[in-house]
Amino acid sequence: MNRRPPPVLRPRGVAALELVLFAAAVIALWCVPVFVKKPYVLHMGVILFLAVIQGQAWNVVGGYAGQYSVGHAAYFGVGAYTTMMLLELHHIAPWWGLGAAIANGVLLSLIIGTITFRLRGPYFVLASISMAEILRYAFLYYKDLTRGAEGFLLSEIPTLHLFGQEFEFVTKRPFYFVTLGLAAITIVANHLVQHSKLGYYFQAIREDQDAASSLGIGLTLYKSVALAISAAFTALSGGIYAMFVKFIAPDLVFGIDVSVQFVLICIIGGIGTIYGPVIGAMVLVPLSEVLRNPRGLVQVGLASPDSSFVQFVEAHLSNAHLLVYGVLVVVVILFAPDGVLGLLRRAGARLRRRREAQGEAGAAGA
Amino acid sequence: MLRIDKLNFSYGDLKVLWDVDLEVRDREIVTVVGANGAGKSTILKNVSRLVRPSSGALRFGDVDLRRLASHEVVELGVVHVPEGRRIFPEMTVLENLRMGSFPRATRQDRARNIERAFTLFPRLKERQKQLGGTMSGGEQQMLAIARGLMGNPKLLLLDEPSLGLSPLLVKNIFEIIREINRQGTTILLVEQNVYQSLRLASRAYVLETGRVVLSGTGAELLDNAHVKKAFLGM
Amino acid sequence: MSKLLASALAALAIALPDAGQAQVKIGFINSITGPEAPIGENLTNGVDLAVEDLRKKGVNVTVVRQDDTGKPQVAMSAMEQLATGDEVAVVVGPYTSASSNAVAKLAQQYKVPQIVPAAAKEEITRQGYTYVYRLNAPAHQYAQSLIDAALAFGKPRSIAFVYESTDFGTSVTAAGKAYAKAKGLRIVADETYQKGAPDYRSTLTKIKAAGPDLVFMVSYVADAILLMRQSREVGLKPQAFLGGGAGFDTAQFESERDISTHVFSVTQWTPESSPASQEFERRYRARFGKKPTYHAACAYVATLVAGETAAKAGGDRRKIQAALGSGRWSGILGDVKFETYEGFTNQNKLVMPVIQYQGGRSVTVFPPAVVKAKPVYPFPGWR
Amino acid sequence: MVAFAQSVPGAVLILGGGVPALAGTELGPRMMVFLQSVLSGVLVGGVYALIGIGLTMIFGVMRVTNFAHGELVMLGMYLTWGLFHWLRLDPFLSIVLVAPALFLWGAFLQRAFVNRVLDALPQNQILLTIGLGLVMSNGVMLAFTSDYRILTTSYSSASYDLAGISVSKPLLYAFLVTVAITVLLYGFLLRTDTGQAIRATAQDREAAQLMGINVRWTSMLAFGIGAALAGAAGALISPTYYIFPQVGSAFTLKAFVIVVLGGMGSVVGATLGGVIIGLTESLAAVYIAGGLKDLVVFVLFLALLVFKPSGLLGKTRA
Amino acid sequence: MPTILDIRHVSKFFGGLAANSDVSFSVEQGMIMGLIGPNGAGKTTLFNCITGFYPPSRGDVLFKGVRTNGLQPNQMCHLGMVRTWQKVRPLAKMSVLDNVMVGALARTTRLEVAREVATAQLEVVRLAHKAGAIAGGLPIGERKKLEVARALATRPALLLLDEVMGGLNPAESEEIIQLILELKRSGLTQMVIEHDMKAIMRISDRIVVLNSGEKLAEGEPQQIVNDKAVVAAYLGEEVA
Repeated sequence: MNRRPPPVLRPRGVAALELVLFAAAVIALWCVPVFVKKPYVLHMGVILFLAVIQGQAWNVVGGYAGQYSVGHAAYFGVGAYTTMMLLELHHIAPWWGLGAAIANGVLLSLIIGTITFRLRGPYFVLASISMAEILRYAFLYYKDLTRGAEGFLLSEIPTLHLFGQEFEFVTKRPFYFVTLGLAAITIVANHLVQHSKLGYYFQAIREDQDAASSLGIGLTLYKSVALAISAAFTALSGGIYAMFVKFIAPDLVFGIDVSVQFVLICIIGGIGTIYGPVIGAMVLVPLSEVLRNPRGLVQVGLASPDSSFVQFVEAHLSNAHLLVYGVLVVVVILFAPDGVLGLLRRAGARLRRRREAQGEAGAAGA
Repeated sequence: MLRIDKLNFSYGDLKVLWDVDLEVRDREIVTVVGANGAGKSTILKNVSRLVRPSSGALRFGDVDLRRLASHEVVELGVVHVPEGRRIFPEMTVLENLRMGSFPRATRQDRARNIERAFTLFPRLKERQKQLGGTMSGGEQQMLAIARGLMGNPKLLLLDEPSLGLSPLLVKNIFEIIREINRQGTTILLVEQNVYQSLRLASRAYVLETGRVVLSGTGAELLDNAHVKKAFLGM
Repeated sequence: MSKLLASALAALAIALPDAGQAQVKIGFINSITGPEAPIGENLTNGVDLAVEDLRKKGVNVTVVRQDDTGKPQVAMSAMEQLATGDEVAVVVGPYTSASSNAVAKLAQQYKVPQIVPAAAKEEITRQGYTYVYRLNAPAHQYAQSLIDAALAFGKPRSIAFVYESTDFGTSVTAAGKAYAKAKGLRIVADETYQKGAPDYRSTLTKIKAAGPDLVFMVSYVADAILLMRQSREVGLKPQAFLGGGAGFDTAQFESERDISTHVFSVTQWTPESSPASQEFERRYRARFGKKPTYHAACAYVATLVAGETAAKAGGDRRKIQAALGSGRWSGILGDVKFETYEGFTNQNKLVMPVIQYQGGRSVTVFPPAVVKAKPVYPFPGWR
Repeated sequence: MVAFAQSVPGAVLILGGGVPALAGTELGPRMMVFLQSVLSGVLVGGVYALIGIGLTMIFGVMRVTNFAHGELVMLGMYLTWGLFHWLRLDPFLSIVLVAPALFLWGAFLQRAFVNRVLDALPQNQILLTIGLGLVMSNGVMLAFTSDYRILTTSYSSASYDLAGISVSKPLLYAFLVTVAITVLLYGFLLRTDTGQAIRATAQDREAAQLMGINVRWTSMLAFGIGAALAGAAGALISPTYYIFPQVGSAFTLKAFVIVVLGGMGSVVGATLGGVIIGLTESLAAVYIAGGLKDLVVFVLFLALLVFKPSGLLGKTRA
Repeated sequence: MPTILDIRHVSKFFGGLAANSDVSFSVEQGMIMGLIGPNGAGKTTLFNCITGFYPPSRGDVLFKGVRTNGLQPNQMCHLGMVRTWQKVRPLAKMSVLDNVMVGALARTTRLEVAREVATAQLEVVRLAHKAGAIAGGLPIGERKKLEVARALATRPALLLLDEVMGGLNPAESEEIIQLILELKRSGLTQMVIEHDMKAIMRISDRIVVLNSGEKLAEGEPQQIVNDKAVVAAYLGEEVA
């Protein structure tokens, strides 16, 4: 009988296949607007890609480095406000504004990191929430600077001149391409980070801080780096969100629900994996969108306006998306702590084992 | 009274006990000696059901202990005084003692048992209002034993009562253990202090890396050269 | 659960489309749930009555309702949905200032005529939007009417402002402070508060210590009640409490007699204003079992205007926009005409009556032209 | 640890500490403002303390940080509102129904959910309780909509006059009931076998087992009591608050601030912490700005976490 | 032989409790120093003080002649001192190779280099066949080896092993002993805490005995075995 071979490192072929699949997916998504003209579909696409970016960003510090921040709204909000305020108050175009948003996000992450990284476990979580809340209250209160609860309504995004072409950010299309591109970049960047010394160190910190420290890893330094990377992408997504939704206010961008949503994207998909956030976003975004606005299904052509499902959801569940989030979290934590990806992986392994067993049985029979 | 047959136990995949057989008869003092990490405490934890054995039988009288939860074992009259005293630091001496008679059946004897504890350990009487956590190591050990006695034990499991105590106190503690036994309580004692505990024991077991390597009366083992070897690696 | 199921079945039954007739599709964005929902309910009722009347006139209206839960970003996506998905001819709403302002931008962008029924924020009609029409009077009139009334009734010298840190609260207060200054009133306190943490005792104590003659409050429903309760608790006793509309002009507030009595508020409409209004009140009470607020009246008129105009224009957005700009209507809000003046675009000029709660109901006490009862001034103290 | 000093520091101590700063002056308007805000702060703080004690019980016995605690308060508020609305039951009387109901609910949550993650990573516990909180708040929203509810009783805006300082009747009643509940709880924890068993479990779970204490049962009991206290607090503040499904999250955070302030697991600390937070809010609203009072609380919280992480009364943090 | 580690009057207090008091000894380059003592004698605390996990309350630790009090563990690692843990701490969700690579990355930023070093170290501890396995799933014996390999990958000058044989069966222990002796032959200085007396007597050049936080004795294995005080500490006093 054949003994099972020792586990081997992932062969190069798999990595190459992964790359090809990834590229194919991105290209396919890039072509979607050619065939689908409905703004609603593109709208959903943008929201989805933003969620992917946010999930990837949180994953760097929460999933890989194991620092469960539930205060990422701080970076999101600062990114959104930086971009919006530069545009509305100083007429600085958002592409510069996004750079400033990233810079501010990183700066803020250094401040927050210094304060919160001394703490572990629930204390870290509480401190991270508090930081976001402090910002929310500050932005609400100092209205001479921030316009308080009134928030900012975007007036107009200037035309972008690039490579001799003009890009107008009026319809959903340009946002679709921009967010898709950034989501792809985020995934690639995260992949590169995780396959570098940084990535190894982040994971070591997550697995065991003391062991990591004894192996020469400066905890504060590397946690700060992880947070800075995470903050940069989160702030970027905040800036784009502001441009896309065209309205921001403190409760909208600094709220706890924003932070929780970032975490959920990763938890539900699978924490600490490259594709976990992608899957999480693919589960959460459509789900909450269908519940919030079932008529979207009609627009996409998936349901007739008279369907009882649409009417039922509209009548009773239109505010239930957070309820469903809650149920999902409870179910995931209790039954699939590694998220959907972990579940799939386990199912795959079981299938493979069964097939192997069958193969062996077959061989024995022959 | 207590009978352990072929007890095996692992912490995860770290196997700690291999086929341990052990017996405690009525009114005996039985000692288990062995080096650090030999698995002595683990035997007691199996008896008091803090951990679940991988295999083997545990019987107290006619009762199969494997079917019980920790608190039910206590209600049977098997009381475990754990290693490191484990008294409740934020409770007073008196409250600690009261907790010792938490099982309903023992509450009626509470006053009498407290009296007995104070007779055995006059020091505790002086300190009865003091918080457990603020007492010295020796006092805490006395409290831990006294607290164990509050549950009217038929069998008392004592884990390293001499640990970290000064020689004088150690001697004191061993005398008290003898006294408790004389008053009718059977004792299963786990000790590092080989000489003293063997001298006390009716019978004893030597444990080496999770296996019983020797057993006999205390006196027999005191003279056995293997004992010294097991401890000092000579 | 069984209730849910039953309505799911009911939904199945209703799902039969009206066949035949040409329809007018009106979008209606409102705060159906959320903190502003109690007010939103009034708007919904107003719209329902208007739809009834339109049908009587042979205008077959379909109202596509969207709940913005009081949040501008939700209102915006609702507006996008109405503009691009449901293809409505005209939009009525949303209720809150923040939402209306956000939606106005989109109305202009998508070229969908919008009639704002009851949002106060000045900017909504000050940005030159050609597709945005406002029925109600803007924020500065809330403040001006109230302060004018107080100055007419007595000789206040100082004023304190307490307001919710929302778009509505901030804009009304900003206008109020400017007007108070212009009228020589000393501003002795300027306090914002956060929704959701309703312990204002300290703030009110501070105001009490400042001893203002007038206390000007701006808030939505729940806060209005708690603010007055706690004012009573701490024994705040100015010459007058001026409630800047919204929460101070609701049936719920009125029903809290202990605390609402002698409070002044400002409103866009009162049932006493005309026989037609009285008739509206009667109908409304018969139908919904309570008194209509100005929100209901405004939404009612806005929907009538929207429906009639849209029907005449055959649902064409461009034509509706033109017709709204040039049209003139009259009804329970008096004459309605969207005009361009003093920096406002498409703003209906509406005189805001000042009301006072007396004996458990509101009576109009200012301006003199529409007065129905004598004001009680100064505030006689808590009972 | 459910820590107990033998003495119970009261609010009087704090009052005594604050007043001398202005001693020697007459009771001018500024002094009145100060005293008024101190009084409101202490009264509100008492109710906060009750919420904090509930949380600290749960943490102390199970080491589980319950991020759904505010939602339990919210459920208490809705129950109270419902009892008042449909049965005209006085909110203060309704405690006798609300607290047991929440006790059962808490025990159920512990048994069905929290119990399964006792050995899981702390972050998974946090997420689980956040999830439970979302389910509760949004379930309530589905049932009752997100409308703000308000309870109007005959004493809703009544007050006593104490030398020119007004004492809100509903707040005073709430405070007195809080004191009574707290005293009862102290008595229960200090004097009864069951109460002592809970404390013993909190201090050393394994040793408690060896005393014959069924720790699964004490855990359920502790969660139940924690939930009941949160529910009672909800009932107590209903007459002076408004009620909406999301009201809980503010309480969750506040409760954590209180508990960390007093030292996690310390009941006395939570009592003290509640009063301090009530006072801080009240004084911040007067002397800094109403809109900044929550910000001040969080800044205080962070400063404490960084400089004295064990809390005011806590000893160590393992 | 020059001294690599010098411990001078080190004390460590927790609250009022002295876990170590006034411990002094030095370790020479290339030797194996055994550290023994009954439970609670303060051996692991001393390791923690040496490797930077606790600052000593009193006294000094000198590594390669430099005073290292107050340095963090990661800094100690870069100076060339690394430890293993009594209770193994694998980076559980990472592969065996990745675990060792984390150690190797202390000396390089290039993954290829780290991979080579790690592969070589896995050969040394005879764990190469498990390179792709998830560390958390290894049996205890292999986890102990993994700890050693990971520590070695940081290229230490001094290796501190905390009960690396605890919980192993005799064959596994023997394997570890051979490994330790092999490392000694390659010139690595080691300090070993061990409960298996046979093993520690075999491998140590010198032994320090701790009892209740104090140094009870120091000497070569034979001296230690015959030391009255040591025997008493282990077996209890012979009371007449």
